[in-house]
Amino acid sequence: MKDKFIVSPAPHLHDRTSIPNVMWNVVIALLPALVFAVYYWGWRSLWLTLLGALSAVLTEALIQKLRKVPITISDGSAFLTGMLLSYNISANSPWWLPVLGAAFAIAVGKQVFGGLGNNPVNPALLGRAFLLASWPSLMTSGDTWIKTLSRPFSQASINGISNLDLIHQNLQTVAPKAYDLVTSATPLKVAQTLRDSSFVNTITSSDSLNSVISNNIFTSLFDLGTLQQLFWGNVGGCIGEVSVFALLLGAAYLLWKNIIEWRIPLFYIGTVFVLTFFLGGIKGTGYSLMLPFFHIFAGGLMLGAFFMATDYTTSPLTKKGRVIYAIGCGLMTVIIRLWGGYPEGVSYSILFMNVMTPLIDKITMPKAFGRIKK
Amino acid sequence: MSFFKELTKGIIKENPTFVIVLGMCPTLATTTSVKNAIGMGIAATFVLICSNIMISLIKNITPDKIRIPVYVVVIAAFVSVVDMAMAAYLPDLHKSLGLFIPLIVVNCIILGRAEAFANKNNVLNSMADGIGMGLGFTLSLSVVATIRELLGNGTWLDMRILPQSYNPMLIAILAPGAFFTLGFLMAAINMLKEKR
Amino acid sequence: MIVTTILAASIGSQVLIPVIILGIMGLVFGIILAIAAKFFSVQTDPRVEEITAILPGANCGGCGKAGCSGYADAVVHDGAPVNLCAPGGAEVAAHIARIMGTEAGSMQKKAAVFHCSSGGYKNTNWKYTYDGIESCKSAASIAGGPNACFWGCIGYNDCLKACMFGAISLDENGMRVVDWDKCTACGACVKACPRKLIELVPQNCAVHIKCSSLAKGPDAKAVCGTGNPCIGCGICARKCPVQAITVSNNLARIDYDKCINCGLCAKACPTKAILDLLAGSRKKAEIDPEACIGCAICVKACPVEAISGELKQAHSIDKEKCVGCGICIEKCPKKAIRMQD
Amino acid sequence: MGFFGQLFVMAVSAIFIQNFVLAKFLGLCPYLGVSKKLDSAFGMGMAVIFVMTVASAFTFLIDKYLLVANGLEYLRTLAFILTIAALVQFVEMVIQKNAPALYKSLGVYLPLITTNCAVLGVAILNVTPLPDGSTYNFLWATLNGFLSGVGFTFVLLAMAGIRERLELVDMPKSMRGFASGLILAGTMALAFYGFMGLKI
Amino acid sequence: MRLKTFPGGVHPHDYKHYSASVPIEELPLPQKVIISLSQHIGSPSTPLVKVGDEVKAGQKIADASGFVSIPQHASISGKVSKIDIFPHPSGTPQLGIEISSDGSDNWVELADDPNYLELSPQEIRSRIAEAGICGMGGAGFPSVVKLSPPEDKPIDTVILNGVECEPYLTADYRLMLERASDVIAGLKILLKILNAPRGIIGIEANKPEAIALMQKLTADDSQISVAPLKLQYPQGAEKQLIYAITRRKVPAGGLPMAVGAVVENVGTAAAIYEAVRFRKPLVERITTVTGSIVQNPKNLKVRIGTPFYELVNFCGGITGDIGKIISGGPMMGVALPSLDAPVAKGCSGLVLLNTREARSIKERNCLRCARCVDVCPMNLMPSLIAQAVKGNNLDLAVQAGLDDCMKCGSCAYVCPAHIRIVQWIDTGKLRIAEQRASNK
Amino acid sequence: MKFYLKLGFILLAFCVVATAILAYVNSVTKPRIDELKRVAAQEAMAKLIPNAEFSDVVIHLPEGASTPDSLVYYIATAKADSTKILGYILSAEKHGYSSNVKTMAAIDTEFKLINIKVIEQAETPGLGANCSSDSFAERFKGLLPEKLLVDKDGGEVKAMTGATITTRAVTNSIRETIAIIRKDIESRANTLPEVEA
Ligand SMILES: Cc1cc2nc3c(=O)[nH]c(=O)nc-3n(C[C@H](O)[C@@H](O)[C@H](O)COP(=O)(O)O)c2cc1C
Ligand SMILES: Cc1cc2nc3c(=O)[nH]c(=O)nc-3n(C[C@H](O)[C@H](O)[C@H](O)COP(=O)(O)O)c2cc1C
Ligand SMILES: Cc1cc2nc3c(=O)[nH]c(=O)nc-3n(C[C@H](O)[C@H](O)[C@H](O)COP(=O)(O)O)c2cc1C
Ligand SMILES: Cc1cc2nc3c(=O)[nH]c(=O)nc-3n(C[C@H](O)[C@H](O)[C@H](O)CO)c2cc1C
Ligand code: SF4
Ligand code: SF4
Ligand code: SF4
Ligand code: SF4
Ligand code: FES
Repeated sequence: MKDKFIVSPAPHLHDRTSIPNVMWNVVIALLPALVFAVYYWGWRSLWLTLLGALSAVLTEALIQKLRKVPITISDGSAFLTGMLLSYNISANSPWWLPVLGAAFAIAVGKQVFGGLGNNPVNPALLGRAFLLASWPSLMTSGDTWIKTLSRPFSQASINGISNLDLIHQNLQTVAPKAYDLVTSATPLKVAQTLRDSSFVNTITSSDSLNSVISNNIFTSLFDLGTLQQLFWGNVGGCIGEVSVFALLLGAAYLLWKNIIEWRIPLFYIGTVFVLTFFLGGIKGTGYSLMLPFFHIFAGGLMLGAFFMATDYTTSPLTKKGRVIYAIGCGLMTVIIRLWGGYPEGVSYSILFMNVMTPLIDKITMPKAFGRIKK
Repeated sequence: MSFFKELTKGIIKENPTFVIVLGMCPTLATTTSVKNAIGMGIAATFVLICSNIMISLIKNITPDKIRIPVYVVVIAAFVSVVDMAMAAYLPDLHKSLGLFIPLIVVNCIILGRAEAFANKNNVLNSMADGIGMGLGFTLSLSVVATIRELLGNGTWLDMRILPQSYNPMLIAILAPGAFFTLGFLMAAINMLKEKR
Repeated sequence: MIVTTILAASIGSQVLIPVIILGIMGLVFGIILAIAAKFFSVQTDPRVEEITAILPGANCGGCGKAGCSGYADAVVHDGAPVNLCAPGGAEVAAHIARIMGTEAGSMQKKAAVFHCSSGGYKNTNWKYTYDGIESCKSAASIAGGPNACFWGCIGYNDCLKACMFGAISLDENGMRVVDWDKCTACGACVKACPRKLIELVPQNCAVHIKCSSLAKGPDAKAVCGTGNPCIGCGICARKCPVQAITVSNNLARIDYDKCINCGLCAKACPTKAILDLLAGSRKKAEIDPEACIGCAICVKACPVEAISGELKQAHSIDKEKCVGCGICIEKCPKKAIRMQD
Repeated sequence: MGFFGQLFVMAVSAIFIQNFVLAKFLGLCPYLGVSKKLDSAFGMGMAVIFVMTVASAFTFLIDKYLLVANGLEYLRTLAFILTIAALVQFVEMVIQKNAPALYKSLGVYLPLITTNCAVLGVAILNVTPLPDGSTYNFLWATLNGFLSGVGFTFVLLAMAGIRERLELVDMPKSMRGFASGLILAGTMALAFYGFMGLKI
Repeated sequence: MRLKTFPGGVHPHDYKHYSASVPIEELPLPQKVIISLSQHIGSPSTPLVKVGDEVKAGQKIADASGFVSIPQHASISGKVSKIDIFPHPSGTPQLGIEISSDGSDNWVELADDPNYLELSPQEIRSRIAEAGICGMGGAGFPSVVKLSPPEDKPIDTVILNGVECEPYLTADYRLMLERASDVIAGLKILLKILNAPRGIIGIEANKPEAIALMQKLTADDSQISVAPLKLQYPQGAEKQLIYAITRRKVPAGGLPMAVGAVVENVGTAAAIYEAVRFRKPLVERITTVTGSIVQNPKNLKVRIGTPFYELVNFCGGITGDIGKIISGGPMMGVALPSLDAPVAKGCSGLVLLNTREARSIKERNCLRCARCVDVCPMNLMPSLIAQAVKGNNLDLAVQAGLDDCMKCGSCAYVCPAHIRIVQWIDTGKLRIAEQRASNK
Repeated sequence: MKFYLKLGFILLAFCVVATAILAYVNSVTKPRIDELKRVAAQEAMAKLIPNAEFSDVVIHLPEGASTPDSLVYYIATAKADSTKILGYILSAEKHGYSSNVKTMAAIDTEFKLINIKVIEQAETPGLGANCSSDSFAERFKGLLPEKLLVDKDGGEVKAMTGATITTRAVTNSIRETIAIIRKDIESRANTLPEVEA
């Protein structure tokens, strides 16, 4: 018998979860999207993702070394942050973009506050917002998004060409400079362009555009073909937005592993769905189920709802709080998408609700079992 | 030699921006370029000196109940003078500093100094305090502005420093960049203090 | 003067109207504020603010009130004693007393001492491998605490963390020591220590027992590790010229009211469990034969019988015996005794 | 757009798009200084809303009937700050006398407000022509003061919430206090960027 | 049918296979026993014997020292050899009486009173009190106090706690299988003295045989029923059990009787039966000795006061390095520095973990993953309490539920950051108690 | 009473002195400021159409149609020959990305754009704010109102990278304003400004 036993506080049993376990599982869940991204956009997607992750990990190690605290890069959280940051930029970005973004995300978004678990907002999204504010032209302009039409799924398997492609091509005939075959705007950008241009139409007397851009086409953007294309992939967008299918695959894994909880994604996506249905109708495109489906499939909503809004550290602690938070995210996303000057609202919505999280926690602080509600 | 002490303390030991942490609005709003920062600094310094002198002169004849209104009138008068003079002789600067010139009035530094210092000290010391604080303020504005202009525009005082190929980090001259820059400067100062 | 020049220079609506308008505004506001000041005046006790101003503002809670302003309020309104602020010390107490118009009362400057020398964590023998949060209070509350000595320092530095004046540090044995210059006797460490090893003692006390173990001698020695345990042998009590030491439950304790800082006990202790802050620097008393009138008061006063001499003749002090307690100096009516190195 | 429509637009603009603190750089000292505790942030916020509303109303009237009417726009700074200072002091005395409980929670913040840029800022902005060349009338100026105060309070509370949370964790020493407060402010400003360019 | 349960909670792997099927064995008489004077909640008992006295098994050797206290009895016959501070299954050494066995197991006179159900409630209560019975489910609350509710608090439900939700432990399970009729008899006594109309035995679904047996034995009793419960830790906790079975919420800080319920452990019920019928004092109990490194895990009938090493030796010793010794279950039990502590009345088990099972994982920053919040059966915010205690903000800790925590450990069990939440809460409770004491 | 008046008069005294000083300073600076403004406006116009004199025309817009109920534009006549109309100068504004963008544009008698100058904006520095640059103005030179649309909307104005919204605001505001004053100019059919009623 050994003479010194361990004495520790109860409980003496622990379930198998640990921080590295959780984080690397999320990384695994993100891999399908990466596979799709490489398939459509080439190896550059992979390199950029790795660069981002690497930069995040190195930054974390460096700062922890300087702070003389234990280096915890093996827990995967920095890797995950870097990876998610890279998922938020285009596969056509310069190499230094994910590097700087991830470094900023970790340094300013996380380590400044003492590292894992202390950050008030989602580091990856803060990194993205930083990049967006610093190099907006690299982050938003049309030429950034690539789309390769030569892959299956995009056309062959969906029987012909979608309206999204049609609109691209139509726009090309009137405005050849803006769109070309290799690079293309994100679907949401197209929607925004159409939205703003249709205002133009009502004012211009010279109606050269009317044949192309009419409400008719505006609504026809949201057809089944577009949705299929969005679902399988191959539309312009960030690396991580490549395909709804790939993201859902990962999300299912996380839900099955009990790593994320259903409330945030469900209420987030649900809110966007319901609001775009009604508000889209109000905005003159008529009530159609296509519009809400377009909005939940397009852009970063799936990525955001399953992988970023669910970030433990920056979402509320209570179940009720998480519902409020998710609905808030949805509301903000819809507002920015339908009225904003910027076509995508997911990242800003989540950031904004992150900021609100402490207040939400405060007002939803639970009453203990057996305590009477005041 | 208290005059000299009052003069220098504002620059480092009681630096209005980094140590006392007052006057944040102009510090952040007008440091998008070094030029603006210096302009703001000088304007504020002028008001600080004049109002400190004035207030220490009149401190004995102002009843307590209307002390603040009186001080505010004095300060506002000097600010308005600066405002008008700047509009007449430095119109470009006046335009880019915009709303923040009249706001020098409330700028907590000045009232802070009036309440905290000139109200209790003699004319000479008050003047020294005003000069010191003004210099300190101008200095810290310039430091912040230097970083922001350099990163966000690649220039310093409109001179190109970083190569043309530098893709400027716009955030530095935007609102969030202002906060980040000042935040990190402050952290750096804390770190230096800790080391000592 | 300036006014008149300006007025004279350009009497015209250009100056007159604005002057009138602003003048009226000033007049109106002035009068309103004056009236308001009269009508809405509230009797606040200015003393609260005055006292708050002189308090150190550390908000350490040593006074037992909610922060410094809470204490100020309590002094003025609840008649709290004026000398509760330990960090402020006698000076502040006197100041408050002046404001309140009362006597400051005696405020012997105190400081914290540790009655343990073991060094705690890693320097003592541990009963088991402790795996829990690193706080003395937490560790002490399970299984009787991890160190083999049930009374000794655990060493997770709760005291050090509690001290907001940075007065506690580790000595070369890894035991906590207090820097008396920094210590304000706020008592935060005393509250923090689950082993009750810390005591506030008057700063003029120089000799302290560095152990709290109630275990029997051999047991205490066996578990103590690098420290110097008290084994309750009682030698110190016997050496003490003024009977300031009592031994009970295997532990010696010093009565600080009686102790004269002679340090004899520390010299005698076989385990070096007694700390003598004056060791090596103690001075000896010397009688100025010119001034001494031979009253023999000092002879009676000396606790160690170091003074001898005939009545009416200059006395002398046996340097070997003198412990430098200084009692004779206080007692000598002619101020004939001085301390000498 | 009816009254409520306009009100909604103004509210959204004052709270989200053109937030005083995050977009206009006004009122930063209390934003950084009084945001360590939610309770005091709430007190400060209420006091600011009140003063900004009342000051907007007063200064608007003074501007319209005393200054503009006589072509004395150059006296704005002087007249406005005088009004605000007197007003704040007056309110403080009244509250202290008639509502001691309220004074206990709000009173300490009132003097701080005289030195808050946001109040003078809103007074001046109220009388500056809007982008489309029009100016506010009395009602809208007052509402603007109120809503801007609400916007200020909103971000102040959010900030205080975060800082209260951060109180409990171990931040690097050098980041404690204002340094992290400023970083947080930057973070919040970035988070509010999403509202920029919002057209309603 | 959907099984009843309560909100929150966790599902630790139950490890009951080690000993679930092992019938109860009686441990041979030990060389010596240590009867601790603090085996219960309340003031320690006062010794009635001195060193050198000869005592018989079942003889009262210490008396209750107040209302919330119990007497203690010698569990073997022999000589009082020491009255001193001894190791204790709670970890903290306590005063106790050591008896060296004379090997004869000489008992005091026991009676048999087959008509015990006709006794007056008063008489029954005094027999329970005399027998020194305190709760055997872990908390050790003097049973007689629990069974004497004030007039204005009528009890309509008596719940027998046969949940045994702690992993590893099987003592209550074996007891229910092997002494089912004693348990039911005990329940009937409880119903009688409390004048309660119904008695319910709560058993978790992982003990189907116990459920079946109890159901069979109570089938024709209209008062008594069996409530099968969904598997969920900590179902055995009083408030959770009451909620699961009756949907009543015991108010925070209140007692079960506030909602007309009394909860007793099944072992307590059996002991009460023996005490009332045979006037047998509580001197033995069933304890599980288990763990992966115990040679033959067993359910043992042991005399109170038997040192743990005797139990381990009887089970064939150990097969590997001991990492941790746990008195009680692994979720709420106490880790001990040695095997010297004796069995107390509340000791339901002894669990030995090997070094791998006991290895420590460093505490990290809280991720705010909210797992702890989701599982807390008391609906608290454990992570916030822990952080608030750490950050020295006791007010916040209280807001987040410090006072209501029952230390079930569900939160710490799931925490991926391995934060010692329960210990932080414990520390917080200590500090707040000090603070409140000094504020008075 | 005396107490009240005393406080009142002290404050009055300070106000009076301060105001008097300000009034004096104002009297000195005001003319200069006005002059600066006038010159600046003149210079801006002179840059757009050199060697010209400008006279303003006010158009009253139908009530309710838009917020400002009138609009001013300038007719530029050659300095050398005051009967020769060189073009018109108009100012237009519209909300861009984060601010109102105010532009001055010069058109010739065929309504072709001669040049433009963004005179007021607070767009994102480095993005929309680049609209103040001369290179941005280049994009407009020589365009007919029909082509005045951002390329993405099918026109010929090349949008600034990452700042389509700003570009669109400038482009559209100019086109719309031209559309409004066009009627007025056409109705006046090359008559000279003096004739203006
Ligand atoms: C921080 C930030 C600043 C922006 N500033 C401007 C701006 O000043 N002008 C503008 O037109 N768009 C601005 N945008 C909008 C984006 O550049 C983009 O959403 C817009 O659609 C331009 O895309 P484009 O490449 O088609 O022009 C900004 C976006 C962000 C995120
Ligand atoms: C001071 C005190 C008085 C109690 N009084 C009663 C009582 O009158 N009736 C009762 O049923 N339980 C009573 N209890 C026991 C508790 O309800 C509970 O059974 C005990 O604390 C252990 O419960 P646990 O094992 O679920 O933690 C009392 C407990 C304490 C500490
Ligand atoms: C988390 C927790 C788990 C518990 N689990 C059990 C259990 O499984 N079985 C049991 O009999 N008592 C358990 N208890 C104790 C009960 O709360 C309660 O004290 C006991 O059932 C009362 O009966 P007793 O007084 O006869 O022991 C548990 C208590 C807590 C706080
Ligand atoms: C479900 C889940 C989602 C996460 N999402 C993000 C994320 O969006 N951005 C990020 O930087 N880190 C994310 N992380 C990693 C980690 O929580 C993050 O680095 C912390 O916020 C750092 O304190 C996520 C982790 C998990 C478990
Ligand atoms: S050592 Fe103890 S008593 Fe002295 S200042 Fe520090 S905490 Fe207070
Ligand atoms: S608090 Fe007590 S036990 Fe802990 S380190 Fe200090 S002296 Fe030792
Ligand atoms: S907080 Fe307390 S009651 Fe809640 S799960 Fe943790 S230990 Fe159990
Ligand atoms: S389970 Fe642990 S990491 Fe998760 S919120 Fe609770 S304390 Fe924090
Ligand atoms: S400078 Fe604006 S509030 Fe202080």
